[in-house]
Amino acid sequence: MEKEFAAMPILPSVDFDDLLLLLPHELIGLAIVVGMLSVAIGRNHFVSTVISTAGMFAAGVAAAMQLYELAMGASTTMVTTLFVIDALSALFITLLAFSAIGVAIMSFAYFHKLDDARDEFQLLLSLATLGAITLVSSAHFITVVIGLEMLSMALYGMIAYPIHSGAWAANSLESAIKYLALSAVASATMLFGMALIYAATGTLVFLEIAVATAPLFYIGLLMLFAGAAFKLSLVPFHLWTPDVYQGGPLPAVAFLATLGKVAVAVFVIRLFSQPQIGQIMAVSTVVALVAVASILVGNLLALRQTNLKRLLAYSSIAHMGYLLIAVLSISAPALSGGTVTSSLALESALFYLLVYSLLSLGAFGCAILVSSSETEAAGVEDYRGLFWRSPWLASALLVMVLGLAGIPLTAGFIAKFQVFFAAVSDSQWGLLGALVIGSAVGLFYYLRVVYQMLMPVSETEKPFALREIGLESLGVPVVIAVLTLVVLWVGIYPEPLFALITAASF
Amino acid sequence: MESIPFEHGLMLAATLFCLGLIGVMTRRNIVFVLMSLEIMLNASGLAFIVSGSRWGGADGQVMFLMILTLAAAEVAVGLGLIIQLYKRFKTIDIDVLSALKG
Amino acid sequence: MFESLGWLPTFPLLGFLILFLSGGGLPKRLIAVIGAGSIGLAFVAAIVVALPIISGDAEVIVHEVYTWMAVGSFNSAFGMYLDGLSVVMILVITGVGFLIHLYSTGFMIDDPSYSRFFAIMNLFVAAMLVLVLADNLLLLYLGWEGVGLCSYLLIGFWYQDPANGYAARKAFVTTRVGDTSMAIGLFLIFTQLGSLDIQESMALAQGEWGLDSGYAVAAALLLLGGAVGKSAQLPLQTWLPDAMAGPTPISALIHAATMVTAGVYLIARTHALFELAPDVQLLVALIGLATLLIAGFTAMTQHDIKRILAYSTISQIGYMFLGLGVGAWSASVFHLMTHAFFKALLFLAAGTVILSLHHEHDIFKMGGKWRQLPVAFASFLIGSLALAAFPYTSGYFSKDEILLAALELEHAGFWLWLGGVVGAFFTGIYSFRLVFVVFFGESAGHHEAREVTGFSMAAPLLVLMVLALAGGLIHVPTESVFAASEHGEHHVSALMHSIMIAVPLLGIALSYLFYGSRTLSVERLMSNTIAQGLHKFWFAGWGFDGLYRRLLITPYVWLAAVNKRDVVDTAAGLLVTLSEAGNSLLTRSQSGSLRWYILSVVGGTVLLITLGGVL
Amino acid sequence: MTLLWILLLLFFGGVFAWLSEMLDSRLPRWIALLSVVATLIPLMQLYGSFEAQRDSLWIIEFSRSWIPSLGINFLLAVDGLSLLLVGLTSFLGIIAIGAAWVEIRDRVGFFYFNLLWTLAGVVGVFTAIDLFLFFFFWEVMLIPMYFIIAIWGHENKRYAATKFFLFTQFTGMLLLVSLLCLVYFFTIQHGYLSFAYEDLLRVEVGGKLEMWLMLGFFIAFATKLPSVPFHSWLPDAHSQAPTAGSVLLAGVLLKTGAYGLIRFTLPFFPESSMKFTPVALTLSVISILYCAKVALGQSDIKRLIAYTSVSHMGFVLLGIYAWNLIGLQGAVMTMLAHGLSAAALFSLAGGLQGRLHTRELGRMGGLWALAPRMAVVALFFSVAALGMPGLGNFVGEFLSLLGVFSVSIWAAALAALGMIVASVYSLWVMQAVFQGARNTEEAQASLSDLDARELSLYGLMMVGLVLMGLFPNVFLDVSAIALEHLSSASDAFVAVRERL
Repeated sequence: MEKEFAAMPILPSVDFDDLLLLLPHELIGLAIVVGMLSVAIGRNHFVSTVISTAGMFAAGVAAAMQLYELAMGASTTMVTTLFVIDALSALFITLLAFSAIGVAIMSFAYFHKLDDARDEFQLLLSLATLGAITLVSSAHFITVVIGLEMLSMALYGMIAYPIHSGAWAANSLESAIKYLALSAVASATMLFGMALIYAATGTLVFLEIAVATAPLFYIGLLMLFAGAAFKLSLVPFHLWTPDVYQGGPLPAVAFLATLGKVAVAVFVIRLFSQPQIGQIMAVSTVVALVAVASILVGNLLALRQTNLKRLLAYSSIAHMGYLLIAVLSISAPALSGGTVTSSLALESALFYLLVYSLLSLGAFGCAILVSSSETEAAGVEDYRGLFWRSPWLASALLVMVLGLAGIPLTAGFIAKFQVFFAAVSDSQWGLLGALVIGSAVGLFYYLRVVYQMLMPVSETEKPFALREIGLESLGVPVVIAVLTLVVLWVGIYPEPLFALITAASF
Repeated sequence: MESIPFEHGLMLAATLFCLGLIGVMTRRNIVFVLMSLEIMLNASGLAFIVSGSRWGGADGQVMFLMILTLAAAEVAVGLGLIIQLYKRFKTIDIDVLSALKG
Repeated sequence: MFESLGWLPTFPLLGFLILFLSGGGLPKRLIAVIGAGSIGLAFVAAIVVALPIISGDAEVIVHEVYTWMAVGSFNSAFGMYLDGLSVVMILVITGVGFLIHLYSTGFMIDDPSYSRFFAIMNLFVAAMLVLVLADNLLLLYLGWEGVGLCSYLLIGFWYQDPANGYAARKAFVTTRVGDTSMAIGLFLIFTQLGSLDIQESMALAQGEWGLDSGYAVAAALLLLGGAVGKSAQLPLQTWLPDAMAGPTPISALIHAATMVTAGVYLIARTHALFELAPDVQLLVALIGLATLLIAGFTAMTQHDIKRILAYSTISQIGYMFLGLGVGAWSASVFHLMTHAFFKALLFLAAGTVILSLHHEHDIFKMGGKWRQLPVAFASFLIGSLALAAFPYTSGYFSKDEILLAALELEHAGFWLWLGGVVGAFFTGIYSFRLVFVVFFGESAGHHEAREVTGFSMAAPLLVLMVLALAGGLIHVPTESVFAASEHGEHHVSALMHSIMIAVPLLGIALSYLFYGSRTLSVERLMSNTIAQGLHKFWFAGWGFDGLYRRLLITPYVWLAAVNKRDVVDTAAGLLVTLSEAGNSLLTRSQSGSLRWYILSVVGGTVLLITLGGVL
Repeated sequence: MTLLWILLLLFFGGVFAWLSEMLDSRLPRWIALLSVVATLIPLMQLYGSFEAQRDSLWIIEFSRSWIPSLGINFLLAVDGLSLLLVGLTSFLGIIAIGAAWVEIRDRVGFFYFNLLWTLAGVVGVFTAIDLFLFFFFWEVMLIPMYFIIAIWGHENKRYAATKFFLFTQFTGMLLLVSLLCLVYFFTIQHGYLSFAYEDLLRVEVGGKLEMWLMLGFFIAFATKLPSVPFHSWLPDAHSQAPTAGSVLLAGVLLKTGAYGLIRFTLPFFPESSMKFTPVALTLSVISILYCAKVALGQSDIKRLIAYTSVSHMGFVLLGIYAWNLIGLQGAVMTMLAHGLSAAALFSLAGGLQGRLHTRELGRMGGLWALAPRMAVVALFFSVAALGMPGLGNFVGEFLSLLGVFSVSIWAAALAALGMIVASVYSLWVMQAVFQGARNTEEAQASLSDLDARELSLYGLMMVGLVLMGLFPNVFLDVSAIALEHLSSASDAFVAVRERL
């Protein structure tokens, strides 16, 4: 026994530079603490929102600076064995932080009228964000677990948030419990998988897993993937998604749909972008099957869905499937001639992830702008005639929906184009087939939404009462406008973003 | 003294895990569901310890501690929600939670 | 000033454009002046350009206006070519055309769409002139289709009556069938010979395609198809009788004098090709023969004055085809010309009769009208004599030459001749049946008849009477065209010759006994069922109409009707239903029950692991 | 630069038209008209200098770097072929605006915005020679058209618009896949990424895969053309779209399909296209005859015309797969002529619908007496449609048939039957609408004949058709050089042609 303990590796000491590298995490953590204190002193929704937003903003800026340095050639560094600070993590921390700000602004407007304690939502938000950025910068299973659980725990709370307030309480409660139970099962599976991998390889630093041929390793890897697939709501782990989306309050769902998934996806990409794992035949085949299933099932489920939130849920299933296609192509052998396309798949995956988060955040933002914790514009028909009732908002929503459908002039087109390209250069014909069919089916329901917005409201029917923009919701249009402009800009001139991502992809 | 071969330990963990799974799937009383979840989590914890002992690293134990706290947190939130559930529906049968579908 | 051939079509075209753009706003007198005047000018121009050819100073006059299309190796000029053959045509078209226009100024005076009438008539003449002047087959095709269009428009001139519209469409579509075969013929000629210029391609054909070569046969057949359609020969003859739905001057100009003879012109124009394919040429003769007999039978049974004339037209064109078939090119062209004279005369006279009897068409409702309608009577008498080839009328000379040429053909010659003679016999019968029934006997008609006349309508009749009588003396300047292939003098036994003279007279006599003196009664003849059956059969034009309706029209319309909702579209619908089925199936999986969800997660994990294990 | 100007004129014209609605609802149509007319000026200038492409591949080029990391550049260029089609687009743009002038009363600004953006998209398709850019425009032009049908369409617009969008988008994705494969092969063979047309011409794929890629291109373009069996979106789209929409669809959008076949499918995949020729010819013959037959069965006048459109575009397909200059020229001519005649017929149908509030042939008849001018115009265009010599359509169809005759006598002969059936339905429409007895419906009592605006529009198109019919070389000379260049575009293409 003593011998073995002696063999135990001594953790490297943490010095100030390492702490500096973890600045984003620390800043958000600080914001959380400050926020709690301020709540203890006195409740003020605005103040607590400002605090959490400030924390995220600071984190975002810090990460952006790291990204800049890394893009300028600073080297990737490991903070102990737990965290990795590379361009990828920096990029996504920036993205997450800033989109979290968006969500914070939205939720401020959304919960403004809630007759209950409103401040904690912001705290949970920050907490979840912290979890997310931990996840994207994690190099070690421990940090993965910490990040993932921080994220999920906070999300339970966020989903169940309006639990005391009449209308939505029942739904949010139901979806919270469902989410809790299911994601607990998923976490357990994931943990067990990690345990098996650890058993097989002896290391928990997944960035340097040496492939073991033991079946334990494969089983573990698959269980790990199953857990991640649940969080990404991939078929066959997708069933929870629509219910949770429908029941939860919009801001929470927006967070879950964008930041939650992005963080997990980044982890998955990190894991599978390592050739020694990505090229395991068995695993990649299973993943491919999952991707195909997700694309077809997700799109088909959305086909006749009339509830916008469920519709977005189903479409997110399909989109994660598209993403998986790119991920699968990452491990493809580089094009002969050592051309630009060598890292194309990875770039396309990251690009797709980025664009998807922007688009769905924008879509939810538009929904939030017309809704409040009392009345949500959940049905597609609630958006009937929106284009004529409030053109600007409708145009924004139009851009988002068309973007999700992958129509040109929006970033969605470029993203889908890249996925196509990745799959082609990896000659994944089966996946391409699913992609084509899925997108065609997808068009159908996206067009339904578009059509609803374009149809003028006839005199007889009484349209959904749009929530008028008050002082509290002034921020939301700004967020939406920014998102829309970015989506259009990337859709027309993607080069800068490409450059950024090329820098970020390892 | 002869240490237990780690395959056996892993077997035990797996068995526990499956028991937990079965519990989660079969029980309608949400409290039991939570307990089964606990079992699953702890099963994976056990697996970590076993494999830790195989490689003679502390990581396994560390992970186990993590899992304990994690499980505690899960249960805390879970119980909170259960109370709300009971308040609203006067029951802790999870089958009442099927309003959201389609 | 009219030396250029370009003027010929230009005048009528200008007339058309003026009338078209004025949109019927002009006063009738002015319309008449423009409508008839333009043709008059064209006639003058025709004479001017024709003189050198007739006088023999020039064999051909060529005038290329511009290059119509030039694509790679394909090159088609908008060029005109005048030789003896086309001289005859342009003179007939503009001359007879002018007379008919003149007649129409009086005939159509009460019609509200006077302007539209003359506009289309002018357009027709222009197109017809292009047809006969064209120096290449594509341009000829342009005229060919143009006259078809005008004929369509004029048959359906009184559009209010759906029957007229039907007749018009029938005429157009039926001829279009022929036109299509002709178009394919053009493709063949171009792809094989690399040129559509008539003279050039004919020369090439003689050079490159030997006698009886497959290409020659095919090309000749395809062109024949076009000719058969336009000239209402078997099997595409059915449209012409219905085409009588149009105003009578139309029938005179388009469906008797000019357009329907375009087929004859086409074959004469491309005779070199037909000489390369003797079998096809024989087929031409046979078609002509069959048509002239069938039409003859039918003509004897009709009641409608115009339908009788229509069938007689078909049968006379049959003679022309017979002539072409036996290589009597000039004779056919000659008959074309004389036929234009007397048939125009007959139609115009018929128009006068109809107009005078308040649009009465049934000859048996007329009778004993010769006093009231002297001009019409005279015209009919002369016209019918010429039609029946009464000695020394114009029709006599032309038909004679054809029959003699037929007789000289070895093998089938005699039988062709015999058929022609029999046809002549019928011609005598039906033409004079018409005369006797309409103008003699007791007046069956209730209405008092005042002959509608006046300079504009009488003058053309008089001129045409002269031509119908003396037209046979006109010499057709086509030697230079057919020189290669014409055998000069016919030498036939006097017997044959006398037979050929006698037979029509017999016919006339017979019809006198039936319809003039009534010594023989039709009723008795018709008493037995066979005769009735035959009568019915002939009356229906040998049942071709019914046959085509049953074989082609009804099935096509039925097909179109049953597949109104395009079966191909259902395939698209199928995909939709398929995906919707998938949707409802999968939606059932979203049951909302937590334990089912957990089950799926666990099951999914197990599935993944087993899959991983399998692979 | 000129090309960019044309695009910008249309794009910004659209935006301004939309905005101008705030000032006055009569303003948008004027702005739209002005910006489209304005595009004619540079086009005229280009037409004047079309000889320029004798020595270079293009008359004029415009190139900017766009997405270098993917080898994508913003390349625009016109040769004679695209010049003619862009000209057609502008011309029909004017016609469409004229057709919408009074028909569109609500949401005018947005309508003209969509109209101009559709035009811009189409111009982009005709001028883009970077394949990514081409695909970009190919997709872009659909959205405004979708809006036009979905917002201003008739009773069944939702179904029609969605069908239109799905058909074209789905096949568009097939195009995308094949396109990307092509680029991938180029990258492998030449070591750098490029979407440029002239680069991709040098790709050799070969084997079974080439056939698949070719099919990807072919299906996408055949759907737009459209050819049986991909045509069934068209009748719905046409019958539901507002007049201007139908005009653009029939006149311009369909031509993008044919353009794609000529410009890309054949030069990129000569081998497999050659193998594919029998199928293509069969399809075109079926399109011609089958759709002519279906057309006769229709009672909705717009559906009828729609089917005749498919039938006529069959001649385009026929000409393209004749593999010789005559056939190609025939295809080009048919495109131009059919663009005018179909546009005219659809605006006539639209005019009738606006006056009678029905598209049912059964409820029309005997209108000649009431609207003689309209009747004459209709007669002119249906006669043009049935291929009357002296008018554009005849030149096109004749050349296509002549071209294909040397390849396949049977295809030519069968397709020629189309001339017969064409006359059947064209004349039937005339009969049903204008001739025969007056149909006694109160709607007809107050039927107004064509007014000056309509007359001038139709006059323009008539002149155009006569010009094409009598002086086809005005147009053919322009496209001739371009097609010569195309036929020598790639060595493989030349090789295949020489085997003929």
